[in-house]
Amino acid sequence: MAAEVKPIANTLHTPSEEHEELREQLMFDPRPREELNRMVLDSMTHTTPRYWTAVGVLTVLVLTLLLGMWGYLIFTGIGISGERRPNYWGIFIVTFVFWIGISHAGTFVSAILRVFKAEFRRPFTRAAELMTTFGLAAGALWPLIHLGRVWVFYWMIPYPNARWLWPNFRSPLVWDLLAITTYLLSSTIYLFLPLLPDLAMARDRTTGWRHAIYRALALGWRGTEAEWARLRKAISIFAFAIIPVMFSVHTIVSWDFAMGMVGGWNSTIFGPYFIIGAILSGVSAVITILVVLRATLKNMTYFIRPEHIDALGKLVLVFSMAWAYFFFNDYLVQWYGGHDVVRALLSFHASGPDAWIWYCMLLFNIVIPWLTLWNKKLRRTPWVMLVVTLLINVGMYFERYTIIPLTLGHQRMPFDWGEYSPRFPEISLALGSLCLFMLLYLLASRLIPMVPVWEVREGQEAHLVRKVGKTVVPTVSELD
Amino acid sequence: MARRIIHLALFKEDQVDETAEALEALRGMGIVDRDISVISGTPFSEKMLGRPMTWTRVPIIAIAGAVVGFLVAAFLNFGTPLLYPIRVGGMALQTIPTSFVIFFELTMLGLLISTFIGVFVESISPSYGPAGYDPRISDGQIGVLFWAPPELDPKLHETLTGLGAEIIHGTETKKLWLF
Amino acid sequence: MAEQIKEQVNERWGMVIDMNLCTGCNACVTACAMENNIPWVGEDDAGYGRGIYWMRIQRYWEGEYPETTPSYQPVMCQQCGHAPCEPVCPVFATVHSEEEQINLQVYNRCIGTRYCANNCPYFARSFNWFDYSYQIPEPLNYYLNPNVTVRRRGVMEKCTFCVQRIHAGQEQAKAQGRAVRDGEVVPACAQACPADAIIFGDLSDPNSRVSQAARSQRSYTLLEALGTEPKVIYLKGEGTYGG
Amino acid sequence: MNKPLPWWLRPWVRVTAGLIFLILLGGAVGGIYLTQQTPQQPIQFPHSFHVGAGIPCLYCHPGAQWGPVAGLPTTQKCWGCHQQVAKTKTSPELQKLVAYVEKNEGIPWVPVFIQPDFVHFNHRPHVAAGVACETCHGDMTKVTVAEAKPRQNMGWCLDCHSKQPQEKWTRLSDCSTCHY
Repeated sequence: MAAEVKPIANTLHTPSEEHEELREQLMFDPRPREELNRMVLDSMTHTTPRYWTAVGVLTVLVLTLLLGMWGYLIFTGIGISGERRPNYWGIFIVTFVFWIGISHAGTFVSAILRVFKAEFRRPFTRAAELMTTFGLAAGALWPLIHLGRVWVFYWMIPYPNARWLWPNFRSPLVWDLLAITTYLLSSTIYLFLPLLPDLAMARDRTTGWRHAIYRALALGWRGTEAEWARLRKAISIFAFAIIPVMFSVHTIVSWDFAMGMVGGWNSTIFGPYFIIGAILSGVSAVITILVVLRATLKNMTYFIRPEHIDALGKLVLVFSMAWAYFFFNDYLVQWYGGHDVVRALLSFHASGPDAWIWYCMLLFNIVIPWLTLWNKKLRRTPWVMLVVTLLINVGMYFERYTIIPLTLGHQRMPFDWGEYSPRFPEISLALGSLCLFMLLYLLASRLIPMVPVWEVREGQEAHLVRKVGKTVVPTVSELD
Repeated sequence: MARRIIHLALFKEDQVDETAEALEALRGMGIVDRDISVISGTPFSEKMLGRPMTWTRVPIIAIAGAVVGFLVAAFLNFGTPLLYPIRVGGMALQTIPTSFVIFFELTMLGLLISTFIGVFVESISPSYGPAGYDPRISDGQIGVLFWAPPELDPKLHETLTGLGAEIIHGTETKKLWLF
Repeated sequence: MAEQIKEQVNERWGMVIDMNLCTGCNACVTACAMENNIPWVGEDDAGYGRGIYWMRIQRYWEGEYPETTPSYQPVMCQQCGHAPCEPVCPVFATVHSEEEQINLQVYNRCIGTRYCANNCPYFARSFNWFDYSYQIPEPLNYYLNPNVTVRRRGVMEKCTFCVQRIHAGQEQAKAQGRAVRDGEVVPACAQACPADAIIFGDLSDPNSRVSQAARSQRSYTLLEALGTEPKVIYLKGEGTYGG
Repeated sequence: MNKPLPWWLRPWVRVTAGLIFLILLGGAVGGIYLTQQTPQQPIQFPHSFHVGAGIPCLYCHPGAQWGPVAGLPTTQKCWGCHQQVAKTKTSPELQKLVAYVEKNEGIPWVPVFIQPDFVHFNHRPHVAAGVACETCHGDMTKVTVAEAKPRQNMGWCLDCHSKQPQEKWTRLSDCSTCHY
């Protein structure tokens, strides 16, 4: 055994290697709550010139690339994009699906792991939930951006009006509107509820404008038994209810395509295929964010450890496999069905002028994760994970690109086959929404306690190291 | 009713057992559970401290909200085509399969929003337990708030400090929220 | 009362295109553009694939160069009885008319999601990428047909079977207290066709010229397997000119 | 307490914010008010007097009987009566009419009841169905210069259409009846 060769001085803390890992992931080096509070508050108030430069640059980019370009788009027309017959949807919808996909994993990591009582989730649920909210904020812009007449978008909202007209409740786009609204509201609340005790913590330790904000947001939280009981109840309602909502949202996004009569879209597997893809890209984005937070935010090396990234990396590997299965399923069934249009379309994906996108998609979503993520060492190397997860997200972007413009361009009337190439305004808007996401996250990282301190503490207190037989195993005493 | 004084006994983070003992002792002195309130920075369940279960209206409000959401969905799906009979030719205005989507989304929306409303309303509505707060609570300390008649004072002091608590007499209720 | 009975009769307007007669001369396309205020999008945009056509002549080449033969087919909105574009519109901007049994596009209701265009298997829909009406120089705006809305930017448009002409015909007939006669309502394309390849009329009247033509053994509809029930019926050509 | 007030509590900040809000609100209200004004007409035509004198609406707006547009009276139509009216020579308002006649010009009336471009309204079926003019245009015995009635929107059209017999409703609610 490895432990036996080690010098005596270390034996106290290393009974065996495996056990050590477990301790790391569950944070078995508890620190007093006071210190944790100070660390988290420190990370919020600590700003460097580099931070302000980043905020400044991102603000300028958001103002020009996103808002400026959007204003130009509204005043000129959708024509400044590269869309043309037959590709009526392009980067706009690709980016929309991408962001909605990203926003899924926040809830997935937080709610599903909470329901399954996966203890390693504790330090990074907040970071993941924030990603959901901001991903949705960036994503919900796109249905508006892509509208030809955005100034009358409210005609999609059901309300009694002078025109005697209601929206068409059988249109997938109206479902989309309702589903995204539901998801945005509920994920924001889901972010806010577990934040209450942390806001109270921040309220007690700040002055000035911060104090005013936290006091208003903490709703007079004191930590009484009634408050905790209420919070526990609400969080458990949310954790259970938000999972079907999350599934429904991306299913409905997939129905925007699957409900259509377009060859290659009309597929019953699209719902689960999109969900798996969303979770794959979302969990990868969580890893990306955790790696960045760990490297840039003060004191985060204590809360976010390579072991967490390792655990999430395993999830990514599983979802990459599941995605590959669904991808295979979608293509095999459609191809075997033998419909001329669909067959031509599928071979066009793999051999047309934009086939490199299709191959990159397979490379980034299947080959690279499968080659790297099986290895524990690689999974625990933050920069490797950063690269791999970024590539997976690029691959998922390509997946949506394949599904939307590449499929639309090769439909039933050969006279109307056409290619699509994005133009600068679209790319600028897409980059602008990425900047918006980063800017919101950057600002929030200094306003919102990035680590749910009370949850971490609850976990640390709940894990008692017990000896069963010859090994030491951690147990989770049931708190609920 | 004689004017009772609010006491706050602060225990350190790891003194959960002592807190439970202190609560036992207070009950032994004749202070009823209704006059005691425990505040803490980490969630301890009532069972751990041997306290009566608290009860919340949040689930009921949530279910009521879900019902409201369902009814709104029913109105949108089947009510609006009846009230505003615009002919859109050929298309069935009221279809059951597609209505499921609206029913699901709005029921969930109702459920989740009303859960939050429940938490919000219960948070800002006045509570009848002993009020009081100390910023050290959010440092993980456990506070036992209780009303006690003045004659018990010396006895209290002795018992609670014996268990390792720090006692603050007559904690003032600081304004913790907007109003 | 005759007036009362006429209210309940649903006309079912339809079109027959004889591919034996079509020469692919594009007269219909031009007439359509003039009648319906179809904007001129400019050379660059048209070349980019944004030309707005309510109908167009699809041309395919058969054989290897130099032994190639062209085949033509005029395609416009097929006015599907079971239209894929209709249910997907979130705001009821494209609906089925129970009165004329055609698909309508309500320009002022359209918010420009372009979902209908994606879902149209015939690619019969065109989108107003820019505000083209502002590009018409001053005296030239008199060419615009006042009976057809000039579309603004960001809305979808498509062939309407010249619904303004249908309405005018119905109005005239009603003012004179009679039913619409066969051949009284003629859309611009049928009017302009030099070969008389396009026949328009009421399919619900079995004696109308269009009904008789539609009963031909050569008749077929585009992408019939999709079950869209088009109102435009093609008569298969013998290969002389059309396809 | 000598602590300086935080910036958002300082009086000048609040006054400035209030002023900006008031200016924006005033601009919005004023803008909306201006769009609701009846346009200036070349002659202050007294509808009340003419209708009161028993002249039917269709005499001056005859297009309503047979077509979509009701039409506005030409100089000749006005002059046909007014050359025999004594007041034409005295009234300063009618001198404008005389001027148009002498210059042989049409009167540039400003249409008041306008439908947007995408609405194709036809007077004929409405008149044929016996809808009185004042149902939509208001009681003209009470106004001088024609005033547009506000809120004549789609719901207003449909409100009347929906009261028609059931068998007509299919056509009257069809989108293509007005929009094409």
